[in-house]
Amino acid sequence: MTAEHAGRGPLAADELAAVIARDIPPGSYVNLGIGQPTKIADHLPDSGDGPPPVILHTENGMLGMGPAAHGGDIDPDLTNAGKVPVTELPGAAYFHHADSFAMMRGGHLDVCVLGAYQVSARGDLANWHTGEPGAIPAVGGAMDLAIGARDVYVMMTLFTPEGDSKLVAECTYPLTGVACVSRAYTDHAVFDIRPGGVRVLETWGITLAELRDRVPVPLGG
Amino acid sequence: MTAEHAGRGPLAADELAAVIARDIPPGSYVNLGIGQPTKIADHLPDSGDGPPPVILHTENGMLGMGPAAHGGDIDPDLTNAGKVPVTELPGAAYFHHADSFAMMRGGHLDVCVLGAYQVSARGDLANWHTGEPGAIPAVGGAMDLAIGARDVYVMMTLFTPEGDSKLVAECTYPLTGVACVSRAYTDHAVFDIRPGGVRVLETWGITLAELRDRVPVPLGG
Amino acid sequence: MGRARVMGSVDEAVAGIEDGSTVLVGGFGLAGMPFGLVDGLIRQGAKDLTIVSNNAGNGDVGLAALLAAGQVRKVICSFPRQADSYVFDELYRAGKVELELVPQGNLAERMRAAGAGIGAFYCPTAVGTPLAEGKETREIDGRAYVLEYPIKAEYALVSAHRADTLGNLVYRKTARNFGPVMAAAARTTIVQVAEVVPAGALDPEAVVTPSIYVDRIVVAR
Amino acid sequence: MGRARVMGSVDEAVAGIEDGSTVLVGGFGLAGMPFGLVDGLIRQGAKDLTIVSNNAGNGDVGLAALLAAGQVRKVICSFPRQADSYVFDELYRAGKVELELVPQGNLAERMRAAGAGIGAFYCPTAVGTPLAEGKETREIDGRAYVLEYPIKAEYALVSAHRADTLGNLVYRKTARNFGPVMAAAARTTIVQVAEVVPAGALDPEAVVTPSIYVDRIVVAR
Repeated sequence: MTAEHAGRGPLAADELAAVIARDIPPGSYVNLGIGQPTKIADHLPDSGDGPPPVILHTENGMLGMGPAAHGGDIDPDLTNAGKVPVTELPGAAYFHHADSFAMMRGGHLDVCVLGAYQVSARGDLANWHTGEPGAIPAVGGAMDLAIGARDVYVMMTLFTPEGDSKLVAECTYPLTGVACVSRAYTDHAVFDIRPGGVRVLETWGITLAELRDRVPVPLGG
Repeated sequence: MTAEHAGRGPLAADELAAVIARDIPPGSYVNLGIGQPTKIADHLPDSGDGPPPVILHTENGMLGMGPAAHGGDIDPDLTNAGKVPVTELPGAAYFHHADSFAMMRGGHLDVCVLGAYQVSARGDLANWHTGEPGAIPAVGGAMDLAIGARDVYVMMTLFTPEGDSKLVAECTYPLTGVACVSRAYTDHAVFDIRPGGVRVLETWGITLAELRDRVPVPLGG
Repeated sequence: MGRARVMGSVDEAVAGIEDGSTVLVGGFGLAGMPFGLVDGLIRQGAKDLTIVSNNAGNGDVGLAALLAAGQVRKVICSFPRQADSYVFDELYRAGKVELELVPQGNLAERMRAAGAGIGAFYCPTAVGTPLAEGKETREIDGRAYVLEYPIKAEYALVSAHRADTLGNLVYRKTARNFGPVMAAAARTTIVQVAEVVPAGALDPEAVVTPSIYVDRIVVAR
Repeated sequence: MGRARVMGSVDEAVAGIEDGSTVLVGGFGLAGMPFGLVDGLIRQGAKDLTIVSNNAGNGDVGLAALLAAGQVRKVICSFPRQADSYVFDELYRAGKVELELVPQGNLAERMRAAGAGIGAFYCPTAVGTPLAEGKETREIDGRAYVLEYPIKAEYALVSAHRADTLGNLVYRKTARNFGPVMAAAARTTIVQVAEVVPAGALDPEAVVTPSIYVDRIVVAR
């Protein structure tokens, strides 16, 4: 059963980040992709004096990453994958790039959250390249995360500025990974993507019926 | 030109160890196989207060291995590949087994010294298995060392108790590695093994002419 | 796999190991052998096990006792035959235990591949030897390689020196050996340690096994 | 490669890098970037270089300055396009530098393979994407993989935190990133450090790059 919240607007990015944070099981090892997904860290439950509820991985070689660093806490040797200065939590560990990506590719991360240009009905992900002539491609660790984490969540707006759905029957942008996305979290709805089809778990500012009109993918409720 | 020392007997094991130690270039990274080759460590030049002239690798995860441990220095967590308690020199480093064998197989060791049942004229090595029915085979790290070190030296007696040469045209025992041995150090002679053929560098208790009679391999002088 | 748990007893730590499991057992000879966990596995009684370890037991303790208890169907190891491997020797000669002999570096690298998501790899070790018979080979850049597959496992039993409460591990000297590789290769990793310390008590630069690879921790000898 | 040498100046440290060399350059963004060595390479003047690094230069410094100096024929990297990668962008669009885009995990693992003697490996990353086009694929145990080959190099330029006089290295926080992998993959590894300490001053349990992988050390910023 889809939980519809049609009597309000779509989620702001921070609200969406909070929704994703709520769905990450406590005790998980999580990689938050660069850009929007880094906001999720601000919404994870506070650890108080105990161990952090979720342990963050950053592919440039760290488990136990803490919040962004500010002022005197900034250390140029300690950044996240987006090259933003961060901090270290108790129980952190550093490792080199081959070990870090072995961790990702070996299926040890519970969840990663990535941005996307498009997600297809079977969970294909396109998030690294627009394919436009003249665009300089950059892939970073996206393809490794896409095939490595047990659950790959996508965080994106559902529609392009032109109003086209980014949840599509088939991706038209170059792929990052095949059949890898299990959840698409968008400002208008959360989509659960399984081999049996796509189900809408929750909506904001739109009804399931309206979604079915605007998203070119069969949607279960 | 072969240096002949025919007016004396063959080398004792300790003398042979000293000959090999003499030929290991200063500054080398060296793995000494279990059994007889461990004796070579006793004949490496003394480091005095400086860095060790040769840095010893042990495949169970250490560079900078020191001499055998005795009495109160024995630590069950610190052994060589033969499970003998050893010591640690200043500048040592520990690593896990995959890293240790990556070091070996990646061609980073300058020299390893292994025992052998047989060595062939093209440098094939047989040292892990007699091939006898009922024998329980054990290979350890021998095959990794055989293909990994830049120079693979063999330390063995030249003749079996029955008087057969262990330097042979073709190995009859199961192989450890193909065309991998560059030097065979034996109690009677040192053989340099190159693609162009085998040369005798030095003899003890035997002349080059006598060697040519007893060793079924063309021998250059 | 989520967060590691500190267990109250060895018996709790090894609970649930199913008959027919593949179990990686750390240690090189006695150094790093998880005696407490292996004794727990004997009490637990799981049968038809495939044991992956460097050796096949020494004397009457550890793996030798597990073998004597009739719980082991197959041993995958590099060096079964030792002066005091009489328990294995007898079972093997009686056809009561199967042996897969693997060069030590392949043992380590195949487990590393399992942990790192590698499907298979071309390996220079054992080319041209009986241990490569029947395996796919390929020449790459003028050198011959054998194709080797990962060794995956349901469980790893590992001995480390200290764990923190999150599950980060440090080892002692050459007792590190296979521990870190096995911890990453198994679905469930069970670790015995001399001491559990608070998160933050281990130097993040010196953590060898990050907590993500550890499922259960118990203090044991 | 024998013993590491502590060099008196950056210019001595980078001497002899030949035109046409492949040079691995550490760092992830600015963290771990060996600025001193790259500046030395600019003064040294080697041309037609293939540079392997995660990024393709930031602003006008480091790799960007090397690119601007016209010394680079080809860049192998995962993430060239950044807010301040205008030097690379312009050269690339003008057809003056070639780009091989590699997923970050493949970049790390391919260098790891070079250091570890692996001939090639089947990798789950990039399957079904444009970055796997033209590459050999294989299904293993029901999963698709792409065959990837090692990235070998003549030189690595790495920044570490401290070296001992033998060449053992430790790093700081996420500045570790590609350093250890590159040090093992190159024929000649040149390392800049903040400080050189006596052999024995680094904890052998915490050495990250063992001395065997290091050829030249210089104190530089």
